[in-house]
Amino acid sequence: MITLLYFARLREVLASEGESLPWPQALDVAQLKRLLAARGGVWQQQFAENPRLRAAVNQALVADNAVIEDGDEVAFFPPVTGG
Amino acid sequence: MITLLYFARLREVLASEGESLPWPQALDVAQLKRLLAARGGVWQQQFAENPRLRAAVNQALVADNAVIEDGDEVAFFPPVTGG
Amino acid sequence: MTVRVQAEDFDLGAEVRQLRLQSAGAGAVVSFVGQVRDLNLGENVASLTLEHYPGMTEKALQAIVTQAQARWPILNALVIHRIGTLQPLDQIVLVAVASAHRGDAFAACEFIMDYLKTEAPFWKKESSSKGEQWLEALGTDHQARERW
Amino acid sequence: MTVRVQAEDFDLGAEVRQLRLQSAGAGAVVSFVGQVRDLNLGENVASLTLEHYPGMTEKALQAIVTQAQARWPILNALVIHRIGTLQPLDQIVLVAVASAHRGDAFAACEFIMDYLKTEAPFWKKESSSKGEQWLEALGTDHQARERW
Repeated sequence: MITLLYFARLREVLASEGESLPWPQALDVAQLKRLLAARGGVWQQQFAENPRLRAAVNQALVADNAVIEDGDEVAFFPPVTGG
Repeated sequence: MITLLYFARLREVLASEGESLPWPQALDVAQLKRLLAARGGVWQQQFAENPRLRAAVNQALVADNAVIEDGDEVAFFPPVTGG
Repeated sequence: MTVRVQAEDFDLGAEVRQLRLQSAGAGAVVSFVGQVRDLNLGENVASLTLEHYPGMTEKALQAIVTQAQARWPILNALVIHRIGTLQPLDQIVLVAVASAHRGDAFAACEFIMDYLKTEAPFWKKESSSKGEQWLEALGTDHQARERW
Repeated sequence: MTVRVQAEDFDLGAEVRQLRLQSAGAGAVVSFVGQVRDLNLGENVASLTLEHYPGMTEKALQAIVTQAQARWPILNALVIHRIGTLQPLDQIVLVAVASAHRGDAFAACEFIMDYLKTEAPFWKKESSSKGEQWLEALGTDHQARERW
Protein backbone atom coordinates (compact mmCIF):
# COMPACT_ATOMS: atom_id res chain seq x y z
CA MET A 1 0.00 0.00 0.00
CA ILE A 2 1.02 3.60 -0.52
CA THR A 3 -0.51 6.67 1.11
CA LEU A 4 -1.70 9.42 -1.21
CA LEU A 5 -2.24 13.02 0.04
CA TYR A 6 -3.81 15.93 -1.84
CA PHE A 7 -3.41 19.56 -0.74
CA ALA A 8 -4.90 23.01 -1.27
CA ARG A 9 -6.75 23.62 -4.53
CA LEU A 10 -6.12 20.03 -5.66
CA ARG A 11 -7.74 18.68 -2.47
CA GLU A 12 -10.83 20.78 -3.15
CA VAL A 13 -11.09 19.91 -6.84
CA LEU A 14 -10.70 16.18 -6.15
CA ALA A 15 -12.92 16.45 -3.05
CA SER A 16 -10.41 14.19 -1.29
CA GLU A 17 -7.69 14.66 1.31
CA GLY A 18 -6.04 11.43 0.29
CA GLU A 19 -6.39 7.69 0.10
CA SER A 20 -4.56 4.40 0.36
CA LEU A 21 -3.68 2.53 -2.80
CA PRO A 22 -2.49 -1.07 -3.25
CA TRP A 23 1.07 -0.99 -4.59
CA PRO A 24 2.17 -4.35 -5.92
CA GLN A 25 5.17 -3.08 -7.87
CA ALA A 26 7.58 -0.14 -7.94
CA LEU A 27 6.37 2.45 -10.44
CA ASP A 28 7.49 6.04 -10.89
CA VAL A 29 5.55 9.26 -10.30
CA ALA A 30 4.68 9.62 -13.98
CA GLN A 31 3.14 6.14 -13.99
CA LEU A 32 1.12 6.88 -10.83
CA LYS A 33 -0.17 10.07 -12.44
CA ARG A 34 -1.35 8.12 -15.51
CA LEU A 35 -3.05 5.62 -13.21
CA LEU A 36 -4.92 8.40 -11.39
CA ALA A 37 -5.74 10.27 -14.61
CA ALA A 38 -7.41 7.11 -15.94
CA ARG A 39 -10.21 7.72 -13.40
CA GLY A 40 -11.43 10.43 -15.79
CA GLY A 41 -13.15 13.76 -15.10
CA VAL A 42 -11.30 16.03 -12.67
CA TRP A 43 -8.70 13.26 -12.18
CA GLN A 44 -7.89 13.35 -15.88
CA GLN A 45 -7.70 17.17 -15.76
CA GLN A 46 -5.48 17.33 -12.69
CA PHE A 47 -3.10 14.42 -13.34
CA ALA A 48 -2.83 14.47 -17.13
CA GLU A 49 -3.45 18.07 -18.15
CA ASN A 50 -1.88 20.10 -15.33
CA PRO A 51 1.80 20.88 -15.92
CA ARG A 52 1.92 22.86 -12.66
CA LEU A 53 1.17 19.83 -10.47
CA ARG A 54 3.93 19.13 -7.92
CA ALA A 55 4.77 15.80 -6.28
CA ALA A 56 6.57 14.80 -3.08
CA VAL A 57 7.61 11.28 -2.08
CA ASN A 58 8.18 10.73 1.62
CA GLN A 59 7.96 14.50 2.18
CA ALA A 60 10.63 15.52 -0.32
CA LEU A 61 9.88 17.25 -3.64
CA VAL A 62 10.56 14.92 -6.55
CA ALA A 63 10.50 14.86 -10.35
CA ASP A 64 8.24 12.61 -12.44
CA ASN A 65 10.88 9.89 -12.76
CA ALA A 66 11.12 9.30 -8.98
CA VAL A 67 10.34 5.68 -8.14
CA ILE A 68 7.59 4.95 -5.59
CA GLU A 69 8.02 1.91 -3.35
CA ASP A 70 5.47 0.04 -1.28
CA GLY A 71 4.89 1.92 2.00
CA ASP A 72 5.77 5.37 0.59
CA GLU A 73 3.83 8.55 1.31
CA VAL A 74 3.11 10.37 -1.95
CA ALA A 75 1.68 13.90 -1.99
CA PHE A 76 0.35 15.97 -4.89
CA PHE A 77 -0.23 19.72 -4.70
CA PRO A 78 -0.16 23.01 -6.62
CA PRO A 79 2.95 25.26 -6.65
CA VAL A 80 3.55 26.49 -3.10
CA THR A 81 2.58 30.04 -2.11
CA GLY A 82 3.80 30.52 1.46
CA GLY A 83 5.87 33.28 2.97
CA MET B 1 35.21 83.93 11.15
CA ILE B 2 34.78 80.23 10.55
CA THR B 3 34.00 77.57 13.14
CA LEU B 4 36.33 74.59 13.31
CA LEU B 5 35.30 71.30 14.93
CA TYR B 6 37.46 68.26 15.69
CA PHE B 7 36.03 64.83 16.48
CA ALA B 8 37.00 61.47 17.94
CA ARG B 9 40.68 60.51 17.86
CA LEU B 10 41.59 63.82 16.20
CA ARG B 11 39.91 65.76 19.03
CA GLU B 12 41.98 63.84 21.56
CA VAL B 13 45.29 64.16 19.71
CA LEU B 14 44.82 67.93 19.20
CA ALA B 15 43.42 68.30 22.75
CA SER B 16 40.76 70.57 21.25
CA GLU B 17 37.07 70.27 20.43
CA GLY B 18 37.28 73.17 18.03
CA GLU B 19 37.93 76.87 17.68
CA SER B 20 37.00 80.02 15.81
CA LEU B 21 39.30 81.32 13.11
CA PRO B 22 39.35 84.71 11.36
CA TRP B 23 38.53 84.17 7.68
CA PRO B 24 39.31 87.23 5.58
CA GLN B 25 39.18 85.43 2.23
CA ALA B 26 37.70 82.32 0.61
CA LEU B 27 40.23 79.49 0.67
CA ASP B 28 39.70 75.80 0.02
CA VAL B 29 40.00 72.86 2.43
CA ALA B 30 43.53 72.03 1.25
CA GLN B 31 44.66 75.58 2.02
CA LEU B 32 43.04 75.45 5.49
CA LYS B 33 44.84 72.18 6.18
CA ARG B 34 48.20 73.75 5.24
CA LEU B 35 47.41 76.68 7.52
CA LEU B 36 46.69 74.37 10.46
CA ALA B 37 49.67 72.11 9.71
CA ALA B 38 51.92 75.15 9.94
CA ARG B 39 51.29 75.14 13.71
CA GLY B 40 53.72 72.23 13.86
CA GLY B 41 53.82 69.17 16.16
CA VAL B 42 50.60 67.16 16.23
CA TRP B 43 49.00 69.73 13.90
CA GLN B 44 51.63 69.03 11.29
CA GLN B 45 51.12 65.28 11.75
CA GLN B 46 47.34 65.39 11.55
CA PHE B 47 46.83 67.98 8.80
CA ALA B 48 49.84 67.36 6.56
CA GLU B 49 50.73 63.70 7.07
CA ASN B 50 47.36 62.00 7.55
CA PRO B 51 45.80 60.86 4.28
CA ARG B 52 42.83 59.37 6.19
CA LEU B 53 41.65 62.74 7.53
CA ARG B 54 38.07 63.58 6.47
CA ALA B 55 36.53 67.04 6.15
CA ALA B 56 32.96 68.36 6.20
CA VAL B 57 31.85 71.90 5.35
CA ASN B 58 28.49 72.95 6.75
CA GLN B 59 27.83 69.35 7.77
CA ALA B 60 28.39 67.76 4.37
CA LEU B 61 31.41 65.61 3.49
CA VAL B 62 33.69 67.43 1.03
CA ALA B 63 36.89 66.92 -0.93
CA ASP B 64 40.05 69.02 -0.47
CA ASN B 65 39.10 71.45 -3.24
CA ALA B 66 35.85 72.57 -1.53
CA VAL B 67 35.88 76.33 -0.96
CA ILE B 68 35.31 77.62 2.57
CA GLU B 69 33.46 80.94 2.97
CA ASP B 70 33.27 83.29 5.92
CA GLY B 71 30.70 81.94 8.41
CA ASP B 72 31.10 78.28 7.43
CA GLU B 73 31.29 75.39 9.90
CA VAL B 74 34.26 73.17 9.04
CA ALA B 75 34.79 69.80 10.73
CA PHE B 76 37.76 67.44 10.60
CA PHE B 77 37.61 63.83 11.73
CA PRO B 78 38.90 60.29 11.14
CA PRO B 79 37.06 57.84 8.86
CA VAL B 80 33.67 57.10 10.41
CA THR B 81 33.07 53.82 12.25
CA GLY B 82 29.39 53.78 13.20
CA GLY B 83 26.78 51.10 12.67
CA MET C 1 18.78 26.80 14.34
CA THR C 2 15.04 26.74 15.02
CA VAL C 3 12.05 26.15 12.75
CA ARG C 4 8.47 26.51 13.94
CA VAL C 5 5.08 26.19 12.21
CA GLN C 6 2.31 27.58 14.37
CA ALA C 7 -1.15 29.15 14.40
CA GLU C 8 -0.22 31.69 17.09
CA ASP C 9 1.29 35.07 16.38
CA PHE C 10 4.98 35.69 17.20
CA ASP C 11 6.78 38.48 19.01
CA LEU C 12 9.52 39.83 16.72
CA GLY C 13 11.27 41.75 19.50
CA ALA C 14 11.42 38.79 21.88
CA GLU C 15 12.49 36.33 19.18
CA VAL C 16 15.30 38.50 17.82
CA ARG C 17 16.46 39.39 21.30
CA GLN C 18 16.78 35.72 22.20
CA LEU C 19 18.53 34.96 18.91
CA ARG C 20 21.15 37.68 19.25
CA LEU C 21 21.88 37.02 22.93
CA GLN C 22 22.33 33.30 22.23
CA SER C 23 24.75 33.84 19.35
CA ALA C 24 28.24 34.37 20.76
CA GLY C 25 30.22 36.71 18.53
CA ALA C 26 27.17 38.04 16.67
CA GLY C 27 27.40 41.64 15.49
CA ALA C 28 24.39 41.62 13.17
CA VAL C 29 20.86 40.26 13.09
CA VAL C 30 18.83 40.62 9.90
CA SER C 31 15.16 39.78 10.13
CA PHE C 32 12.33 39.56 7.66
CA VAL C 33 8.66 39.84 8.58
CA GLY C 34 6.00 39.12 6.00
CA GLN C 35 2.52 40.39 6.67
CA VAL C 36 -0.91 40.04 5.05
CA ARG C 37 -1.24 42.99 2.71
CA ASP C 38 -4.34 45.08 3.14
CA LEU C 39 -4.69 45.25 -0.65
CA ASN C 40 -3.98 42.21 -2.79
CA LEU C 41 -4.50 41.96 -6.53
CA GLY C 42 -6.64 45.05 -6.39
CA GLU C 43 -9.40 43.55 -4.22
CA ASN C 44 -9.97 44.11 -0.53
CA VAL C 45 -8.68 41.06 1.29
CA ALA C 46 -10.96 40.06 4.15
CA SER C 47 -8.78 37.18 5.31
CA LEU C 48 -6.09 34.75 4.22
CA THR C 49 -6.00 31.06 5.13
CA LEU C 50 -2.73 29.20 5.13
CA GLU C 51 -2.75 25.45 4.59
CA HIS C 52 0.39 23.36 4.96
CA TYR C 53 1.65 19.79 4.68
CA PRO C 54 2.41 18.75 8.27
CA GLY C 55 5.72 16.97 8.57
CA MET C 56 7.05 17.95 5.15
CA THR C 57 6.83 21.65 5.98
CA GLU C 58 9.16 21.39 8.96
CA LYS C 59 11.57 19.18 6.98
CA ALA C 60 11.61 21.62 4.04
CA LEU C 61 12.26 24.62 6.29
CA GLN C 62 15.02 22.78 8.12
CA ALA C 63 16.60 21.82 4.79
CA ILE C 64 16.48 25.44 3.61
CA VAL C 65 18.19 26.64 6.79
CA THR C 66 20.81 23.89 6.49
CA GLN C 67 21.59 25.03 2.94
CA ALA C 68 22.00 28.61 4.15
CA GLN C 69 24.36 27.44 6.90
CA ALA C 70 26.47 25.61 4.36
CA ARG C 71 26.78 28.72 2.19
CA TRP C 72 27.35 31.52 4.73
CA PRO C 73 29.12 31.60 8.11
CA ILE C 74 25.95 32.31 10.08
CA LEU C 75 25.76 31.85 13.83
CA ASN C 76 22.07 31.25 14.28
CA ALA C 77 18.81 31.27 12.32
CA LEU C 78 15.13 31.19 13.14
CA VAL C 79 12.13 30.56 10.89
CA ILE C 80 8.56 30.89 12.14
CA HIS C 81 5.68 30.42 9.70
CA ARG C 82 2.05 30.76 10.68
CA ILE C 83 -0.85 28.60 9.48
CA GLY C 84 -4.61 28.98 9.73
CA THR C 85 -6.71 32.06 9.08
CA LEU C 86 -5.06 35.49 9.21
CA GLN C 87 -6.39 39.01 8.86
CA PRO C 88 -4.91 41.96 6.93
CA LEU C 89 -1.76 43.27 8.64
CA ASP C 90 -1.29 40.02 10.58
CA GLN C 91 2.25 38.69 10.57
CA ILE C 92 2.73 35.57 8.39
CA VAL C 93 6.39 34.69 8.54
CA LEU C 94 9.58 35.58 10.38
CA VAL C 95 13.09 34.73 9.24
CA ALA C 96 15.94 36.00 11.40
CA VAL C 97 19.66 35.34 10.95
CA ALA C 98 22.53 36.25 13.28
CA SER C 99 26.10 36.48 12.06
CA ALA C 100 29.39 38.16 12.89
CA HIS C 101 29.19 40.45 9.85
CA ARG C 102 26.15 42.02 8.26
CA GLY C 103 26.68 40.93 4.65
CA ASP C 104 26.34 37.25 5.56
CA ALA C 105 23.18 37.86 7.59
CA PHE C 106 21.54 39.83 4.76
CA ALA C 107 22.41 37.20 2.15
CA ALA C 108 21.37 34.20 4.24
CA CYS C 109 18.09 35.80 5.33
CA GLU C 110 17.09 36.69 1.77
CA PHE C 111 18.18 33.25 0.52
CA ILE C 112 16.03 31.51 3.14
CA MET C 113 13.00 33.63 2.17
CA ASP C 114 13.50 33.00 -1.55
CA TYR C 115 13.76 29.24 -1.00
CA LEU C 116 10.88 29.18 1.46
CA LYS C 117 8.68 30.88 -1.15
CA THR C 118 9.32 28.15 -3.72
CA GLU C 119 10.04 25.00 -1.70
CA ALA C 120 8.11 25.01 1.57
CA PRO C 121 4.66 23.42 1.24
CA PHE C 122 2.31 26.23 2.23
CA TRP C 123 -0.68 27.41 0.23
CA LYS C 124 -2.65 30.61 0.60
CA LYS C 125 -6.36 30.99 0.06
CA GLU C 126 -7.74 34.48 0.03
CA SER C 127 -11.22 35.60 1.05
CA SER C 128 -12.10 38.95 -0.46
CA SER C 129 -15.16 40.88 -1.51
CA LYS C 130 -15.02 38.72 -4.68
CA GLY C 131 -15.24 35.43 -2.76
CA GLU C 132 -12.59 32.80 -2.06
CA GLN C 133 -9.66 31.98 -4.26
CA TRP C 134 -6.35 30.14 -4.05
CA LEU C 135 -3.36 32.37 -4.72
CA GLU C 136 -1.22 31.45 -7.69
CA ALA C 137 2.54 31.06 -7.34
CA LEU C 138 4.44 34.02 -8.77
CA GLY C 139 7.00 33.67 -11.51
CA THR C 140 9.04 36.35 -9.74
CA ASP C 141 9.49 34.01 -6.78
CA HIS C 142 11.09 31.40 -9.00
CA GLN C 143 13.32 34.04 -10.57
CA ALA C 144 14.32 35.14 -7.07
CA ARG C 145 15.34 31.61 -6.17
CA GLU C 146 17.27 31.05 -9.39
CA ARG C 147 19.66 33.88 -8.51
CA TRP C 148 21.35 31.94 -5.71
CA MET D 1 10.78 58.15 6.97
CA THR D 2 12.25 58.60 10.44
CA VAL D 3 15.81 59.10 11.66
CA ARG D 4 16.74 59.18 15.33
CA VAL D 5 20.06 59.53 17.19
CA GLN D 6 19.65 58.69 20.85
CA ALA D 7 21.39 57.43 23.99
CA GLU D 8 18.43 55.23 25.02
CA ASP D 9 17.92 51.69 23.86
CA PHE D 10 15.19 50.91 21.32
CA ASP D 11 12.47 48.27 21.17
CA LEU D 12 12.77 46.40 17.87
CA GLY D 13 9.34 44.77 18.17
CA ALA D 14 7.50 48.02 18.87
CA GLU D 15 9.38 49.97 16.19
CA VAL D 16 8.83 47.40 13.43
CA ARG D 17 5.21 46.93 14.44
CA GLN D 18 4.58 50.66 14.11
CA LEU D 19 6.44 50.79 10.79
CA ARG D 20 4.50 47.95 9.19
CA LEU D 21 1.08 49.07 10.43
CA GLN D 22 1.72 52.60 9.13
CA SER D 23 2.76 51.46 5.66
CA ALA D 24 -0.35 50.86 3.58
CA GLY D 25 0.26 48.06 1.09
CA ALA D 26 3.35 46.72 2.84
CA GLY D 27 3.94 42.99 2.55
CA ALA D 28 7.51 42.91 3.84
CA VAL D 29 9.61 44.52 6.54
CA VAL D 30 13.35 43.85 6.60
CA SER D 31 15.22 45.02 9.66
CA PHE D 32 18.84 45.11 10.69
CA VAL D 33 20.04 45.25 14.28
CA GLY D 34 23.71 45.80 15.03
CA GLN D 35 24.94 44.91 18.48
CA VAL D 36 28.18 45.30 20.43
CA ARG D 37 30.06 42.06 19.89
CA ASP D 38 31.23 40.31 23.00
CA LEU D 39 34.55 39.61 21.29
CA ASN D 40 36.19 42.24 19.13
CA LEU D 41 39.62 41.98 17.53
CA GLY D 42 40.41 39.09 19.84
CA GLU D 43 40.24 41.11 23.07
CA ASN D 44 37.42 41.14 25.58
CA VAL D 45 35.46 44.33 25.07
CA ALA D 46 34.41 45.93 28.35
CA SER D 47 32.48 48.77 26.72
CA LEU D 48 32.12 50.79 23.54
CA THR D 49 31.61 54.56 23.42
CA LEU D 50 29.98 56.14 20.40
CA GLU D 51 30.75 59.75 19.59
CA HIS D 52 28.90 61.63 16.86
CA TYR D 53 28.74 64.99 15.13
CA PRO D 54 25.41 66.49 16.24
CA GLY D 55 23.51 68.04 13.39
CA MET D 56 25.56 66.46 10.62
CA THR D 57 24.68 62.95 11.78
CA GLU D 58 20.94 63.47 11.36
CA LYS D 59 21.46 65.15 7.98
CA ALA D 60 23.69 62.32 6.75
CA LEU D 61 21.22 59.64 7.85
CA GLN D 62 18.34 61.51 6.24
CA ALA D 63 20.34 61.84 3.00
CA ILE D 64 21.10 58.10 3.01
CA VAL D 65 17.41 57.25 3.45
CA THR D 66 16.46 59.71 0.69
CA GLN D 67 18.90 58.00 -1.67
CA ALA D 68 17.37 54.61 -0.84
CA GLN D 69 13.87 55.98 -1.53
CA ALA D 70 15.01 57.24 -4.91
CA ARG D 71 16.40 53.84 -5.87
CA TRP D 72 13.75 51.41 -4.59
CA PRO D 73 9.96 51.67 -4.27
CA ILE D 74 9.98 51.51 -0.49
CA LEU D 75 6.99 52.54 1.61
CA ASN D 76 8.68 53.49 4.85
CA ALA D 77 12.08 53.44 6.53
CA LEU D 78 13.41 53.92 10.03
CA VAL D 79 16.96 54.47 11.24
CA ILE D 80 17.84 54.59 14.94
CA HIS D 81 21.48 54.94 15.99
CA ARG D 82 22.62 55.02 19.59
CA ILE D 83 25.36 57.22 21.06
CA GLY D 84 27.18 57.18 24.39
CA THR D 85 28.62 54.21 26.24
CA LEU D 86 27.33 50.73 25.43
CA GLN D 87 28.06 47.31 26.88
CA PRO D 88 28.63 44.01 25.04
CA LEU D 89 25.38 42.70 23.52
CA ASP D 90 23.77 46.15 23.69
CA GLN D 91 21.96 47.18 20.52
CA ILE D 92 23.77 49.90 18.52
CA VAL D 93 21.73 50.50 15.40
CA LEU D 94 18.38 49.64 13.85
CA VAL D 95 17.50 50.02 10.18
CA ALA D 96 14.03 48.87 9.13
CA VAL D 97 12.44 49.15 5.68
CA ALA D 98 8.86 48.36 4.66
CA SER D 99 7.91 47.67 1.05
CA ALA D 100 5.29 45.88 -1.00
CA HIS D 101 7.75 43.19 -2.11
CA ARG D 102 10.60 41.66 -0.18
CA GLY D 103 13.43 42.18 -2.70
CA ASP D 104 13.15 45.97 -2.47
CA ALA D 105 13.12 45.91 1.33
CA PHE D 106 16.23 43.68 1.49
CA ALA D 107 18.14 45.82 -1.00
CA ALA D 108 17.20 49.17 0.54
CA CYS D 109 17.95 48.01 4.09
CA GLU D 110 21.40 46.70 3.16
CA PHE D 111 22.13 49.81 1.07
CA ILE D 112 21.25 52.08 4.02
CA MET D 113 23.54 50.10 6.33
CA ASP D 114 26.42 50.14 3.86
CA TYR D 115 26.12 53.90 3.39
CA LEU D 116 25.64 54.54 7.09
CA LYS D 117 28.88 52.66 7.79
CA THR D 118 30.90 54.91 5.49
CA GLU D 119 29.08 58.28 5.51
CA ALA D 120 27.39 58.87 8.86
CA PRO D 121 29.68 60.68 11.33
CA PHE D 122 29.91 58.23 14.23
CA TRP D 123 33.11 57.01 15.84
CA LYS D 124 33.61 54.06 18.15
CA LYS D 125 36.06 53.89 21.02
CA GLU D 126 36.54 50.56 22.67
CA SER D 127 37.50 49.88 26.27
CA SER D 128 38.95 46.42 26.67
CA SER D 129 41.34 44.59 28.94
CA LYS D 130 44.10 46.24 26.85
CA GLY D 131 42.88 49.79 27.57
CA GLU D 132 41.07 52.28 25.36
CA GLN D 133 41.37 52.53 21.62
CA TRP D 134 39.53 54.11 18.72
CA LEU D 135 38.29 51.58 16.19
CA GLU D 136 39.68 51.88 12.68
CA ALA D 137 37.38 52.03 9.67
CA LEU D 138 37.28 48.75 7.75
CA GLY D 139 38.22 48.50 4.10
CA THR D 140 35.41 45.97 3.72
CA ASP D 141 32.87 48.67 4.58
CA HIS D 142 34.07 50.79 1.69
CA GLN D 143 33.95 47.79 -0.63
CA ALA D 144 30.39 47.12 0.55
CA ARG D 145 29.38 50.67 -0.33
CA GLU D 146 31.05 50.60 -3.74
CA ARG D 147 28.75 47.76 -4.85
CA TRP D 148 25.67 49.94 -5.04
